[in-house]
Amino acid sequence: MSMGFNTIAGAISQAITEEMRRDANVVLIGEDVTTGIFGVTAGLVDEFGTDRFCDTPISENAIIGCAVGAAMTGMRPIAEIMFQDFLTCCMDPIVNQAAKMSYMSGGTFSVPMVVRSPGGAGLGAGPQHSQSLASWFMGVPGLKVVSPSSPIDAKGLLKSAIRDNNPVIFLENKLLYFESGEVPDDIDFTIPLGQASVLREGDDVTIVAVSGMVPRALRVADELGAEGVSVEIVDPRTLYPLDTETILQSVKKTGRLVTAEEGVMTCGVGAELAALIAEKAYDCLDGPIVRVGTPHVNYAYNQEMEWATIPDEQDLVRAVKKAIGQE
Amino acid sequence: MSMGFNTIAGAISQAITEEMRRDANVVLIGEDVTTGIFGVTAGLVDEFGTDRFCDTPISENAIIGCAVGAAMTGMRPIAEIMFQDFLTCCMDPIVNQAAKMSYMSGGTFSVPMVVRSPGGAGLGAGPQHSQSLASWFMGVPGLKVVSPSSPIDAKGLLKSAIRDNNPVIFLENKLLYFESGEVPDDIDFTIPLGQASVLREGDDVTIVAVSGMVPRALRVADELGAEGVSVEIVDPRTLYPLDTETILQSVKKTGRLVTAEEGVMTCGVGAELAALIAEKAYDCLDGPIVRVGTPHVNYAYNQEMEWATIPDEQDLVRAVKKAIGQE
Amino acid sequence: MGTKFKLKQKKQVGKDAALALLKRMLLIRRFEETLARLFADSEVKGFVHLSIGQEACPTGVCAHLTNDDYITSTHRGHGHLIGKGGDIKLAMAELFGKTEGYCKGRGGSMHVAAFDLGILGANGIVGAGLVLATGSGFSAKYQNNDRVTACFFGDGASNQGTFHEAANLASVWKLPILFVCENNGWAEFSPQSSHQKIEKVSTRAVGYGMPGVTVDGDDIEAVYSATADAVAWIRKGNGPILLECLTHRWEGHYAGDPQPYRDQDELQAITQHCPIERFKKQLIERKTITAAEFEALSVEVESEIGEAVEFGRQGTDPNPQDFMSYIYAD
Amino acid sequence: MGTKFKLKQKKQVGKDAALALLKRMLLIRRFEETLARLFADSEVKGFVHLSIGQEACPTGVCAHLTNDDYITSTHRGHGHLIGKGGDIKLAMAELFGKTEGYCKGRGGSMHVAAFDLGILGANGIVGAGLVLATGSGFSAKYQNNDRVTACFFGDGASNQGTFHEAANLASVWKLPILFVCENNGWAEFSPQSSHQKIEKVSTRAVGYGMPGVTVDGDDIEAVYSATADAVAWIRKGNGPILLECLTHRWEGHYAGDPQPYRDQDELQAITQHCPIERFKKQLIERKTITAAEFEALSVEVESEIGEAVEFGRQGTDPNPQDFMSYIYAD
Ligand SMILES: Cc1ncc(C[n+]2csc(CCOP(=O)(O)OP(=O)(O)O)c2C)c(N)n1
Ligand SMILES: Cc1ncc(C[n+]2csc(CCOP(=O)(O)OP(=O)(O)O)c2C)c(N)n1
Ligand SMILES: [Mg+2]
Ligand SMILES: [Mg+2]
Repeated sequence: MSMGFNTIAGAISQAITEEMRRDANVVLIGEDVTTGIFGVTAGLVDEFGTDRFCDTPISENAIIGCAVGAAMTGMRPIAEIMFQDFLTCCMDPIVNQAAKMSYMSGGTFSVPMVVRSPGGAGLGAGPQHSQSLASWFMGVPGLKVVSPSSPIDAKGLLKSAIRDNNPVIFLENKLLYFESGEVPDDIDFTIPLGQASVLREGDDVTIVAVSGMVPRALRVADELGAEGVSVEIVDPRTLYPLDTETILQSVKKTGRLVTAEEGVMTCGVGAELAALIAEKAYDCLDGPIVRVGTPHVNYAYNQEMEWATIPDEQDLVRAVKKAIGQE
Repeated sequence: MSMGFNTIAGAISQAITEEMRRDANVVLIGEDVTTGIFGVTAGLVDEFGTDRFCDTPISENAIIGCAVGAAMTGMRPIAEIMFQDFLTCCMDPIVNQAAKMSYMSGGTFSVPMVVRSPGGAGLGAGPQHSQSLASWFMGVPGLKVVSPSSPIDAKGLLKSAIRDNNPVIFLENKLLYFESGEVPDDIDFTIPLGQASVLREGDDVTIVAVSGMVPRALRVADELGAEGVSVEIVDPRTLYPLDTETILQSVKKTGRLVTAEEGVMTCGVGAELAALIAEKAYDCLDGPIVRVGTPHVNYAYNQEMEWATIPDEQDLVRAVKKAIGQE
Repeated sequence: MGTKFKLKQKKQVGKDAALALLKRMLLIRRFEETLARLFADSEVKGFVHLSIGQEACPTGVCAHLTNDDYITSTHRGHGHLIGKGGDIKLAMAELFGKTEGYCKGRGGSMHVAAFDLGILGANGIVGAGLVLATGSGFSAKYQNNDRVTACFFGDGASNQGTFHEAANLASVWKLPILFVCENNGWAEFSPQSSHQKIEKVSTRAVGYGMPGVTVDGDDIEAVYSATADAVAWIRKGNGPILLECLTHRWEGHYAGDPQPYRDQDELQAITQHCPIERFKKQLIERKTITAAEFEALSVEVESEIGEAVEFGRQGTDPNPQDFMSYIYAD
Repeated sequence: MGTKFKLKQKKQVGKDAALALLKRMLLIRRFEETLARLFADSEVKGFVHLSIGQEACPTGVCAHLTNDDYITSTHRGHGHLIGKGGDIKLAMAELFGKTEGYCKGRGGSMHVAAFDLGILGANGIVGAGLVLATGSGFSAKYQNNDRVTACFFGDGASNQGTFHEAANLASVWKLPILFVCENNGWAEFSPQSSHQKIEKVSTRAVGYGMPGVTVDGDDIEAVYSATADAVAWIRKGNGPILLECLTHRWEGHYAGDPQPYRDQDELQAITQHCPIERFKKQLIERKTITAAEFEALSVEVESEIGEAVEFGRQGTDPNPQDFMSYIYAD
């Protein structure tokens, strides 16, 4: 497989370009997508034109509603919501329309669409521009939820999401946009939804890390490895459907679980993972399941306070020590 | 304490009446609240007039936004959203405004308001009129979340919610509205937010049951008691802040946990409870934590199919047996 | 800014068209009356919203649509479904919650949808159909076919933010959408005067730079004629139009609603607006049809309804354990 | 339907008022210019949206409000805060993320709020302030005081569903709200023509049975005069008004935005609209003030800004571990 080198932002742009070339029914709509606040899709309009690459008014409800209606009538729209926080402005078309349409119509309609939206704190953008809301969507039957942490995953998963016949919530991370790595050039390269990836093998403890927490977990694994603690890192990549097999296998092997997400922990991704293990692998557990994530608070504008809130390497180390009984 | 007998609907109406008499800043706004689809607040307008008891246009966003703005300027509004499914139409004012206002303003503003909204399936109302969405709100810092299962709790908790200086999401259950029980007449009677109630003591297994699942759990406890399985039932009543003390104590005693909620389980209330125990009482567990709730599906219009989806006594019995290793 | 849209003089329809319109209206009327009984008898469950008295609007509008055109509908969706050519057997089966139903019993009254007929579904969320319509409008425009989307919504729905966002987007993008406001003067238990300070919803069109017109929605020829003009204009690529049809809701908001909030005298007199009686009378006066022809039509409809009820009643119950199906598409 | 609202002839202001307005505009201008530098130097972080060029609107509107009146604001909120009498020291401290700031460093640029001044907060969610305004309007009406809420929003925000819901609710309930659309012709990188098919946002008022007027928003006397009329009308209990102020955004959407999407000639010429220069010139021509008086004012403002920056810079950093505070009120 021929490889290039790209950022996550670049990989997303590549995935969109390739899929738009491949299938004329793929279109992209959203606020200022031709330019892009983060520049992810900047310039693509030059190739695809304003019929397929559409800046919309500030109307999140109509953006998603339009995508749903278009998907029901033969298109494969990608809708962009500029910040995950703004998903609050279009929950109805996502939750009650896109997610339930196939079911409500007894399978006669399907809604092949993708909602792309960046989340995550760390930019001093304050409480309304920093949230990570993955868990809401995980709990909505009918949606798939994807959350990549590397350029190759971003590209492969986005291509699969676009080709999927269901509404897929594709959650990006602002701080990760400019992380770079190898990305296959092959236009047929995809990564199936629903497959976790074991990023690092280890024996003592499993960290299931999501999105922005993945690079942090990898750094911690190095650090702890030096201390003789062998950490296995699993990135679910797709949050729904979750690859429970891979996760169970890992925890059965290590006997210890730390979950790591950037969003608020209450009813979050980590809660779901903990519940999964507490039910299905309870007898393999050798220690408490420890969650790492944002405590039950908002992100401050003040950047030091913001960073004190965002879960980081220190939090991960503390959690691992607790999980392995080295508190 | 002098006691009357009332339904949950009646207890809610009483709580509103008493608090509106007590404090002129309490007002109620919502769609057709003077009549009420479920009749909960029917007739109250006669006492309080249309200045305080306000039917609104169909504009969920404005209803909640209005309540937030009113709460910021000295009122204590109660906003009604007719079905929990319609909360999708006003997530921004709940999540980004009401919940974050105190924090964003460094504590200079507070938002003392209540959002009342009924959830739950079982009326053949189809996928868009049957959801229970508690867990979304549990995960939003700044909100309190209440979910009563009896008339006395409904009254006592709603009164506390109205007097609370924070936005409280008060989740009712359609099928429970006409369950009846004793209700104190004393206008000073309240139940503090954040206190669970142990509805039945037992030694073998704890069921933490929420809202519509409480009566079902109580029936199952009777049934299993006859078989010699001693079930403890805890109703958290307030879902945020959660009374983790009471729940931990119970599970430490019984060593087994079954969670019971009506909503979809993925990232749900049960997930949070399981994570809590798997972290804090891991070493007291004698069996797997088993979740009961709606699987990852929608509620069908067809009522038999709908009831096959809604978690019931059978599901609870199965879960308890699994938790105590009697599968 | 392209051609200006002007409503032409109302035209009288010929015999064939008249009979087709009458039949469609009668089908809706009898379907709903039958449903009211089935609901009262607990044969049909859930929340059921009837279109009795409002038959002219879906009938007159959909008469100008082909199977390739789209509609989006509301909680009060049976009239739209039947107007657009929906099979009343499959509709009835859906209301009985059967596998043969349009949605295999999953959707029921508030969600009936028909892919082949471009019916994007009734909708339990007031105002949701408005934004979905921008999507089918987008598809049609992008694919450069001449399909039109008729987007039905009520006076109450016109206060939802979705109305505003959809109307604005449609006008900016010149989408081929006919926004059809069925103004029956009520949103549940609230009269129009309590929920908006305008008399005509069509007034709002100006805020989107879109033509807006109001017609007597109980006059089938007025609706038919206005839609003919509007759809022709839209198919030419001129963008959306807002057509308001003033009509009357004879029954409660939902089947079983006793309507204590309504003026009883007004309710008594409401049948004077009957779009079917009015049209029938005119047609007979004009000698377009005879009373006997109308009778024959009634009998035909009656028997079709009877068959539909039997079809529905005899349908197959879905296996309750099959609730995982259709949550995800393959 | 009560009195009809009509805009009266624009009036010229006297010396004291003129100096007060000038000073307020200068404060906004220098505050923003200073901020742009502090941002470029990374002393101030986050997303910062500047009001340079748009000073007349918040100044002219808020001149008619007392501390008891309310305003709701937007992401571009510094002008509104200063217009309403906000303390630039506390504002600057907030932008430095300090404990002394209006929000103790938690809110920052997009969330500055001031309880005592009835400033219900800048808002990071476009359109959210519109629905919040109905709430302060409701309070005032219910409490039967004569407080008015000025609700600021942009041309872009006027496409949000919240605009529609708020305008409709306010008009149905006759709430004492002045909806102030600051139409600067841009929503981020999108020109108005691409996001709505109307030229004047005030056109939309008719859809709510509400008066709507448009003024030159870079002419402080026009804004001042129109607001005087509007606020008086609103205080009399006549309900809401939509006032549109046409203005110009000189800078990028946010501090640091290089604006490749904008016509460079237009940008070059944009200072001709300067509300401060225009007003100053007129005042001097009319001999209401002298050039020296203006200079003195500038110096005064310059020094206040300097003090504010020092105050902000020297403020106390909140303890990062104190992030649990203020999430819940007691
Ligand atoms: C988002 C949402 N809010 C409220 C409701 C409850 N509801 C159902 S129908 C209705 C009234 C609709 O009025 P209108 O749009 O005029 O339609 P009509 O019933 O008159 O046909 C309401 C409030 C709903 N289904 N969805
Ligand atoms: C709900 C929501 N959608 C999108 C954005 C991103 N955004 C911030 S400002 C802005 C443009 C606003 O335009 P306008 O209302 O005209 O105000 P202006 O910036 O011109 O002052 C956008 C799209 C947001 N903050 N909130
Ligand atoms: Mg109506
Ligand atoms: Mg603007």
